[in-house]
Amino acid sequence: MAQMTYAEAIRDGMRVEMKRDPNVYIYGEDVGIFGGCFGVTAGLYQEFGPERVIDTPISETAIVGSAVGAAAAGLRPIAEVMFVDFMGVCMDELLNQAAKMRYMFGGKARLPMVVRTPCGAGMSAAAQHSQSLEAWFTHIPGLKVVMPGEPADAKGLMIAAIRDDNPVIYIEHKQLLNMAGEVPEGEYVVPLGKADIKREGSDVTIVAWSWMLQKALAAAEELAKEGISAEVLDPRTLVPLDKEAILKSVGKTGRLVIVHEAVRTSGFGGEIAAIVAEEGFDLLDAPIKRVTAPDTPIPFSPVLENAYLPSEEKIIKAVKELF
Amino acid sequence: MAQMTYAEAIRDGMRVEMKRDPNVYIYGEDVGIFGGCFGVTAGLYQEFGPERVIDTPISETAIVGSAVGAAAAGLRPIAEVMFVDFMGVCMDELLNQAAKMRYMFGGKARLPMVVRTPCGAGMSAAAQHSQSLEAWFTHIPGLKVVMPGEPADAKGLMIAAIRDDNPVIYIEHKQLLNMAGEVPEGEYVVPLGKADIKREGSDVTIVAWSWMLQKALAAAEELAKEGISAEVLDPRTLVPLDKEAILKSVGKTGRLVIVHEAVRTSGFGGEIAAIVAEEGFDLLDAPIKRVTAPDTPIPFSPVLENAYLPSEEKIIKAVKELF
Amino acid sequence: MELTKEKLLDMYKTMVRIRTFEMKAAELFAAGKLPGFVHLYAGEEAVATGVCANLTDKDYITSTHRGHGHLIAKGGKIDLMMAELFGRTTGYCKGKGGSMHIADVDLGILGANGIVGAGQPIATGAGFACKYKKTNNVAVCFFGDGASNRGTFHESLNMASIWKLPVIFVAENNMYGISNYQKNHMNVTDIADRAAAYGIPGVTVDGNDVIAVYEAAAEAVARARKGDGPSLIECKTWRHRGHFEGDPQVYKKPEEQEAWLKKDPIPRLEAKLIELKYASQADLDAIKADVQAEVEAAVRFAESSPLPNPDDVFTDVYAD
Amino acid sequence: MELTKEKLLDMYKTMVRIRTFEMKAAELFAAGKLPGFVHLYAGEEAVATGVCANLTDKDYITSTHRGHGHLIAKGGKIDLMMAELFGRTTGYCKGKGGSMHIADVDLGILGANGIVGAGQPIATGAGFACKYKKTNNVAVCFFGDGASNRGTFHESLNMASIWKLPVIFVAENNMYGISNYQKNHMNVTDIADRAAAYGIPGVTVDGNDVIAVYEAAAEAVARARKGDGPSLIECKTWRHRGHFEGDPQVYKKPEEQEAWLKKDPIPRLEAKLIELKYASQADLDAIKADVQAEVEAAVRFAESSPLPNPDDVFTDVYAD
Ligand SMILES: Cc1ncc(C[n+]2csc(CCOP(=O)(O)OP(=O)(O)O)c2C)c(N)n1
Ligand SMILES: Cc1ncc(C[n+]2csc(CCOP(=O)(O)OP(=O)(O)O)c2C)c(N)n1
Ligand SMILES: [Mg+2]
Ligand SMILES: [Mg+2]
Repeated sequence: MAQMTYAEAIRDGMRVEMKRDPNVYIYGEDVGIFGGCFGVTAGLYQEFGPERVIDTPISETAIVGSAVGAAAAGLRPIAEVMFVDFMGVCMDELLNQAAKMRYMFGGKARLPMVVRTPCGAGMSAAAQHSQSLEAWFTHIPGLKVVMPGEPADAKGLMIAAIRDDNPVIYIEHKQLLNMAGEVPEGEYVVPLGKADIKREGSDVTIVAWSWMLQKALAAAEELAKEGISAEVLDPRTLVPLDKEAILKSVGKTGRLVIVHEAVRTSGFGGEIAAIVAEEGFDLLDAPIKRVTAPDTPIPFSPVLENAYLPSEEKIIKAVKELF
Repeated sequence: MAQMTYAEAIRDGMRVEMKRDPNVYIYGEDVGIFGGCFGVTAGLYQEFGPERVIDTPISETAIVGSAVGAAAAGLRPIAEVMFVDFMGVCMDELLNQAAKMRYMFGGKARLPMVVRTPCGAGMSAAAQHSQSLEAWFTHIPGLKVVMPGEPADAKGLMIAAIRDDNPVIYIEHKQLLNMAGEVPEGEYVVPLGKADIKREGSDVTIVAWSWMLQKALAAAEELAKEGISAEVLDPRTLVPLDKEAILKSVGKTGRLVIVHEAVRTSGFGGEIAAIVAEEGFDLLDAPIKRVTAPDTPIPFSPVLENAYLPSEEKIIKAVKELF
Repeated sequence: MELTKEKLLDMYKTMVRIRTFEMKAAELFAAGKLPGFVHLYAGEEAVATGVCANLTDKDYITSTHRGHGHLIAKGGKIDLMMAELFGRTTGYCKGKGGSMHIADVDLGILGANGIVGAGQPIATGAGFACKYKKTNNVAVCFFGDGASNRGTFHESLNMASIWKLPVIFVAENNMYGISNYQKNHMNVTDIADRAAAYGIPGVTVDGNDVIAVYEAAAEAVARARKGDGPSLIECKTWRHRGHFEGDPQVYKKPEEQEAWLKKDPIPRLEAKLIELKYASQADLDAIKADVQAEVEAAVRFAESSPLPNPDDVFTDVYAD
Repeated sequence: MELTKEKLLDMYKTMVRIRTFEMKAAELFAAGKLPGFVHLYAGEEAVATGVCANLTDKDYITSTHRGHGHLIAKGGKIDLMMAELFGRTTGYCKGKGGSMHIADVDLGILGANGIVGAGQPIATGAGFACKYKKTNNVAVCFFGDGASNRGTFHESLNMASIWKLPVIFVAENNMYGISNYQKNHMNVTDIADRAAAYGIPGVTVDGNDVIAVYEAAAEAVARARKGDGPSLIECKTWRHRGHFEGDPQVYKKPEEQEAWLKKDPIPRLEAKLIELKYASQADLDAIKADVQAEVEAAVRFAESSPLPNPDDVFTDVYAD
């Protein structure tokens, strides 16, 4: 085990696969010498050279669209979109090409491609550089959606994403990039579609992912002091979703709070709530709560951004309302 | 009252407003002489001339992006995107420009614009011409989302959408275009944000919109024969959502089935289920059911498309499972 | 590749195969036998044929909503195509795709496409793969005049040009995007002029002259294989039929239609073949009869193939 | 509009105002006083100034992530701008937008923009509105060399050209999109050459020569007001600072930076003003001192303004 940051863990996952498979390459805006807008690809240009770590023009449509073509022709691209906020620019390529090609062709195409992109608020980057748009991708059958909440998962899920023969949207959180943790060395794989109980508990289940996992864990710590035992479950991948793990946990606790940073309406929390309200209705002792951002764009001023973001306090409050 | 089809009702709504306000104009691909891919704008070019009914190049990004600029500069554009499936092409313009401009500018912009677009399957148009993507738009604070399920609403909501000072996504269903009904003449306005009980009932609430409203009504008719009294509620606009009307109906019936044509995962049904599981938990006597398309792209062959689509039978089956 | 007698007769047969397939599809559609949208390539056969005659099975193409011609020219099997139009399990896509999504990845055909302009970045990516793997193969991207106004065009040509990718962009200028006349949707006469914006060669050819198309493509393909990067070829042509079957074509001037029908690429090649003494009228008639039989057989194959099982909806979403 | 002494001195003051504002922002950012990203316009002042000197309050502009210069040149108030950078309620956007989203719709400023290339269709739409309403106004779209590769560029220039919209597209070619050097992201030397793809005029000017910029813009604006449609003006320039504050600029060659610093547009205009005897060094120093005081006052205004109330998050989402 090595001590690594989340950013280093992502990089290590890419490095392991690039060494193993010459068909894996990275491209995106400023991923080369510059090392990526958040430094995640730093050093890879030097290690793998300009043929495998490639700076693109500002052309997200062509970046993702050409990844589709390259994958269909046998490569395993890792495309970077600098902020998840820019995904609207290449949404057609994800929606109508990457996700559907295999199905439309009657199962006769394979599209092993990863689109890496950072999400999230907390740095006063305002409305166009702080969003959490994972729900959109989960609404597109044919894509897989990965959102690691800590360093080891970041690495293991990256390797799994690269090895997967389907288009995978890999969403990393800006606020987690510098978070350090123990990360297994070498070919460490975390399978897509397996949730992880990050903290065991018996009174309430908190489902949270990405940065919110950390907030949920902090809230659980506080709640423990007040005698409420919260189980914190990280789905880690939203598609495929480990529904059984969620239902099992709710079966144990009888209460469910879902936390996400995305705006409330039509966020992925709604999907989880709906699954449990249908398939786990009899397990529930209380209403299902969602702790989310409000239905507003993301404001710039730190005071406002702070008010906007789900927080430890808001999670604690929601949990307590169930007792 | 006049007898009109849904397509004629949409057109009549646009015509009424174009006569009233010279700043309202229509543009999109083949909306002029051709009358629109589904004939919805037929005759308007002849009536209002080439300056107000304008054929654009195949440039959805510029169509919606320029609608934003034109609206900010004082016009009231009605832009047409030929299929909702193409919205990925102009998603950034909706997500980051249209929806956020007012907020980002501290409330100092007004963007009165309508983006009209047809959705839905049922004509073997396959995976890229049959989708229902409304959930995406509902996940973007700043947009309003309108989905009429019958002719009179189609007209009244169109007039309301044009008069609204916010960007409105107006989604019309291809399978409803030829449906006829009574439609009030002149300036008939259906306010955005008000649900309508399309059929009263006491045993179960079925929430359905767009084409699925018609399927739900047919299912309710059948269910009545079997002694189950279903209330059918059409939210008509998903944003703003008339949450109170839904909770009130569930309060009466104690059971909820949500029907939508979009794929299940992260469809808007999840949002409604989550609201009720949180705010109406105590009203529920049974699990919340969703009847939706499965999580697959839309297949071409009629046999498959038929299996894919939610149907009267599937709704009836879901309702019965609650008793 | 030289244009031998054999090659030219081959190209003729391909063009006839496309035309025959398309007219059969029109007939079947009118008879209510084909579900969904059908966009026909009749009249534009020389473009796909002239270009694809320069390609091998290892080269890639991306096609459009008007894809039958590209598929046939690249070697696609018409029985599997026809079965797909009928929505049968034996079709190229097992009935899941239909006319707008037929593909044959083994033949390098990365699919017809229902999204105008979507093939442009896909072909760019396939060209990238050829260069990355140093295979010496190329990717050809077919698209219309209308598609030349999409952002994908710009981003793709720029990307292909800076990385010198082996991509040939073929603009099929049939003068209309649905009802929108070219002079109303762009302010240049020749789409080829747009190549200069990317520092790549751009040529305009008579798209109804299969030999002219072949030669322009030969040059562009050779250039691409040598590592000299992409080209843009504009082929001026005309669709004989409506945008889709059922289109009343109110927007087309009858005299224009008539003038273009006279420039039909097939009789034109026939005249040439006879002039070159590569074939007699009887030879050509024999080819037509052959092809007609092939197409009829394809229809029989399709019609006698099983429909999908409703449960097939759920398969083929993900690779495992 | 003639370039009178008064006008030229005005332009000088604008350029100094931009520079002073930007250097103050750099200082404040380094001191940890400004949250978020800050992209500075220092070095490129001649572009915004030369162009906007041709506009009235009724004309529109769209700006970019590097927007302060455009806003100031179009008449934006620096105290409201500074308060926005500080995230205060008195800021242009009440603290909701920040550096990347400052706007003043009343002055025709349709916003800085965090999405590269997004301003291109917005300006096209504003130009459309001017034409539709027959107001004789124009819309100017500022964007970078990097943004010239986005699909929005292509779609917007095409749309503006077919409809002869009064839009002036101003490419600010500072040779880099973040770390990506222009020759690596496009295969043409002059972005202006891309105008030919739309059948509109394209010119390249020295973007550090405010008079050259002014004259090119004057011609394009006159053309647009006359109803003759859009133009593309490329201004070659250089950003003195990193892409954003904090960028170590590993990708820039020091000698290139040094050479460009010598072409600083402000001393260049000063020399010209003195040569023309429009001003003495003392006059210029007085202007600088004036502006310095303005900027200091703006900082005081900002710093003494109230922070937003947390509940303000919920307002301004919809107009009622
Ligand atoms: C992105 C997108 N916009 C619009 C359409 C609808 N559409 C289908 S074909 C077509 C016209 C295409 O014109 P062109 O590129 O010239 O090809 P042609 O049909 O003439 O072969 C349009 C507008 C689409 N399928 N995709
Ligand atoms: C669609 C989109 N892609 C990428 C970015 C990230 N980004 C912000 S500024 C920038 C570089 C822009 O370069 P250029 O257009 O030359 O403008 P400059 O910064 O040089 O003024 C990039 C890539 C973005 N904001 N939007
Ligand atoms: Mg065409
Ligand atoms: Mg630049």
